[in-house]
Amino acid sequence: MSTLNINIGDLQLKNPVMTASGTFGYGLEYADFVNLADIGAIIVKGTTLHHREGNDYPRMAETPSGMLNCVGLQNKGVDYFCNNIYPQIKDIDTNVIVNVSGSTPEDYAECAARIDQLDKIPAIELNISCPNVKDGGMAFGVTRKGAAQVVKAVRAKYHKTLIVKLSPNVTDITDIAKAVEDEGADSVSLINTLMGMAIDIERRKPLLSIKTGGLSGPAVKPVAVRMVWQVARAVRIPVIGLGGIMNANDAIEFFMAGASAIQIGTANFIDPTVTVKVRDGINQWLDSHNVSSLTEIIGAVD
Amino acid sequence: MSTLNINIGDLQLKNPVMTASGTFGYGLEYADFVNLADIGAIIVKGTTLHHREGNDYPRMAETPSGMLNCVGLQNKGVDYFCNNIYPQIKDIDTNVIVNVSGSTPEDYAECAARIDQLDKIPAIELNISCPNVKDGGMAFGVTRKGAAQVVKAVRAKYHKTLIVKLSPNVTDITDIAKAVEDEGADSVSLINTLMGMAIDIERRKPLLSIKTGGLSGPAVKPVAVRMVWQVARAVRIPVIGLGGIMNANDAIEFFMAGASAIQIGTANFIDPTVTVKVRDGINQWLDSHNVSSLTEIIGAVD
Amino acid sequence: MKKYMKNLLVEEVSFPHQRYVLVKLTDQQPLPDILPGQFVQVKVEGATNTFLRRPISVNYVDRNNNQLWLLIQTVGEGTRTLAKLKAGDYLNILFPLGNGFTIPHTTADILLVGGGVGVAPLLYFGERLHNNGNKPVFLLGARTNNDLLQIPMFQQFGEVLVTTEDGSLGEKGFVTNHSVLGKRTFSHIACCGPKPMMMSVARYAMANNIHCEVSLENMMACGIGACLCCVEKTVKGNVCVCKEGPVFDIRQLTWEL
Amino acid sequence: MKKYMKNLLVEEVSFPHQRYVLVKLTDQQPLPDILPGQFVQVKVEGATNTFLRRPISVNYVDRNNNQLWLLIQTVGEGTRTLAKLKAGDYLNILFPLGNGFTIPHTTADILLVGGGVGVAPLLYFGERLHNNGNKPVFLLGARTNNDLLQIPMFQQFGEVLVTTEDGSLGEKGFVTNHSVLGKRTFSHIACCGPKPMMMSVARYAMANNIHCEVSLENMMACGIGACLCCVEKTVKGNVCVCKEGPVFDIRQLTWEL
Repeated sequence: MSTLNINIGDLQLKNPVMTASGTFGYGLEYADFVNLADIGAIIVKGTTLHHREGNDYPRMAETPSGMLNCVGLQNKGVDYFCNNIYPQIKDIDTNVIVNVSGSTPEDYAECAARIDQLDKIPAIELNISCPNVKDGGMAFGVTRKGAAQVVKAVRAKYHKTLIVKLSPNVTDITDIAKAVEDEGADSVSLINTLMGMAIDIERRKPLLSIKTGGLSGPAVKPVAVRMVWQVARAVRIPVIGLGGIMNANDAIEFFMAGASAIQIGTANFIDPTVTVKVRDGINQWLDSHNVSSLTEIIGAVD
Repeated sequence: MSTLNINIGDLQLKNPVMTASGTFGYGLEYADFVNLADIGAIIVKGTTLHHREGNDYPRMAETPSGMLNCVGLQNKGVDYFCNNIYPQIKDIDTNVIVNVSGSTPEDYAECAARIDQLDKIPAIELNISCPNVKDGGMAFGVTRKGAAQVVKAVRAKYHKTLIVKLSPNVTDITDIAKAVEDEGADSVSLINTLMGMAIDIERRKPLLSIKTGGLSGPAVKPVAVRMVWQVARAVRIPVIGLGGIMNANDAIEFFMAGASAIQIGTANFIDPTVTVKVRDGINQWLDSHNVSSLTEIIGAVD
Repeated sequence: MKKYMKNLLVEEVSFPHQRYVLVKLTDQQPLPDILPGQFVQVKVEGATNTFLRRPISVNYVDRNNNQLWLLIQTVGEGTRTLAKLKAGDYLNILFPLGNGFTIPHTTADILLVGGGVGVAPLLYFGERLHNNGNKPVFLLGARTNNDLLQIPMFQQFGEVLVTTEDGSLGEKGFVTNHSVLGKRTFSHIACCGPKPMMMSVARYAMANNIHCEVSLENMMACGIGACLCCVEKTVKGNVCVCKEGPVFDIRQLTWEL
Repeated sequence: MKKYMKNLLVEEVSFPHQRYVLVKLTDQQPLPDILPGQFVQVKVEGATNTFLRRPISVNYVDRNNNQLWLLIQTVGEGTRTLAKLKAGDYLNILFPLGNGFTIPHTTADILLVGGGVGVAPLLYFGERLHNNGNKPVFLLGARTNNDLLQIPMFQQFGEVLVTTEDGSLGEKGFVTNHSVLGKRTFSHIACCGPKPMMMSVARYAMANNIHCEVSLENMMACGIGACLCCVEKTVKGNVCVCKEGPVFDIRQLTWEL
């Protein structure tokens, strides 16, 4: 039995399998299918300072080996989360991490500050790369300056583990990664979705209500692995890899590229038990290859 | 029978179906399967001023709904092309376009100048975005300045239709597109491949000899459609769309996004007759929708 | 209600119509409680371009044979691939999903209106009502006689009225033109079918102040309320059709009627 | 040689081994000329993660029955999907591709060395040599007795020598350990199998100055020399295995022997 536990900053994971924000609800939606305590960390849905209705329907389009979405950060706001959701999830016996979005460095920071008060939330993931809302931080996520600005504001108000989720829609993702590392981020997670579009040729209209959306699923895996590999070599903080992971072999590909942990997103829609299957599969792979600890294969590809 | 002919600068196409450089050889490789004269334009393999051996094997990896390649511009150089290849292809009864790559603005320009001398080559496509060679122009293709520099140098020496192939590995592709338009490009083609990576977890090594490669195929189609839509709204010159087109419906998606013509790449590997099938399929779609000319649906999605 | 992911055994596959396949699934254990109007998320194997599960409404639950019936319209690659299922295959499904229709009091006069594949969930609902002592009336619309499915089964559970666009069976026209709407008054309507049909039925119900529920078919990814892709605008804001629905009281919706 | 894309009819599917499927294809028209050592590119339908065609060497061409035989090792999703083919299905292939083995003069003493699925093309080559009046010797290596396929057919065309790693048939060990190499001298060797095996055979041929051809299996995309993905380093630089190969004279290669 190999050792699967790994630390991300002060965050201690019993295993490296996390759920990607926006694909696992608040965890509770999956409680009938998996034992939530078996998952290394549950990153719950994107939370903003104020209530957001999100974008109009349709918000989803299926694409070859993937899907586009433009949910647009629908959520009831951080206070509702603290008062109504947190009490329901705080006793889940694993790490519950909140994904935080915003429109200005100030509301990112204010939202983070309120979550800082919640004992049972050991970390947040800053979404500076949501492609689906005009003011969803994508603007911050694609420039060195913008990314640094948001992380600096949040770091000043947030004292636990700070993960920053990076956008792949940039020329040089290592440049953004270094900027957020310099501002005190404890970890970076990548990749967020690739901005894409699909058209209904019969209606001669985009399939998504806001025309473009974020591409996820196995289709993007090669781009994600490449970026994880680049970033892992550019920063000292741990990298969390995601993008099209469907099984344990995919996860191991990310570890070898340099990821210390991984997130599973779209795959949850096809198999709600995939998180636990991936955890078990990683274990079996490590055992069958006589690897005693996950850490031995992290960054195996130089 | 709808009208399929379309002009790209001075280039007159009998139909909007082109072959993507590097996927159709010099056309001759496909002569047993399709009547080359049925294709709107054949863009032959990347040509450089001097002979290039390309990268070591392995150069290819299959990915979900796509493939990675790192061929690396293997070719015998422009003089060999002019003396040995050109005589074999000059009488193909359609447009034969040469894809030109280089390492410096000067050798791009010199290579283009030599092809300018060839009567039966009405256009070139500048590849300022090859992700697979250290000096393959990717550096030029990802900055406004670099792209402008190459196009300026080539435009001074090349007098026929100049198409510039854009890299999707950028934060804002419209910025690059405008820069090349300003320097006198007659058209832009996009997208080139997305930079990706795949790992052989048993060997703990990348599947490609140079680690990273270019992702193509249906997996990238949503990204390609999005970028074509963005660029078509940002420039006045015609846009040529490519990226994962497998059939006529895919092609029509690109037209509606704003493409005046399309290129078929990876699909040629799965069906060497796909170019003609797509041409016929476009025709049937236009007829069955009572569209008398292709131009009526170009940019139908605003 | 607890949700399950199971590989159910395909016991029978039949083709009641060129565009429909009826798949009867079973399991070793007794099937769990399933409410009329609930749906399942089906995993499609061996389809090159089908990535996500496909939501399929529950057509019928045959407790005697421990069978779950899915009546599937073969519209795209995914559903065409499902039509290739053979007895003996296994189908992976998530179920039961969604809220289901409200079961009215046993004295309610209830009209069940269905069009196209939308008739599927009304069969199971009709049986439940029948068993509860209601006398449901089914009003089923189709293009032609030959597009009406499972009529004999519907007749076991209540009176069946039909409209066809070509008049080949029942009254000619659309369900909302059927004379019964002028002759009889109903206390409840449940409706499933193409959106234009549901909207005109909703309009009728509104005008006549009849409690009316419709079953929506918004595109879904997860099917369990996690991804927020299938939302419908309601008086409470955007809600997930897969979780808060698929059945909605029309007064909850923001349709312009 | 003209290349074709055709939907060939699957006439027979058999499983000579748990890891192999033998597919026999036919066509209305007589099959075109196909050279020993050439291959086909097979389109795989209904495999979720198989995007490209799969190159498969020609195992045998049965002119009497107008059949093309493919002996396929089921290693990945693509080939496992091909193993699901049934008689009556159609398989889309590009063929014939590549150069094929050199046909030596009729007095040549030729040894055909095969290992694993690499034995497949040697059957068709052996028949051709037999028909030309050569007396080919087959030297076939496998892990065990049970991994040796089509032996009776090989025996129709020449002498068959065998090595198995466990000694369950023929001589124990690898093909290059077989005693025949010490006893007899050959003028030509043709070899197909795992690269380590081909390299040691090439070493033997070099040392004994025997004309030797090997058939390479580099990963391919197009199969017709267009994409330049399957290149092998040769004395002439990088060349496409799918077009200049798959068969190479070892003196053309840059292997370190």
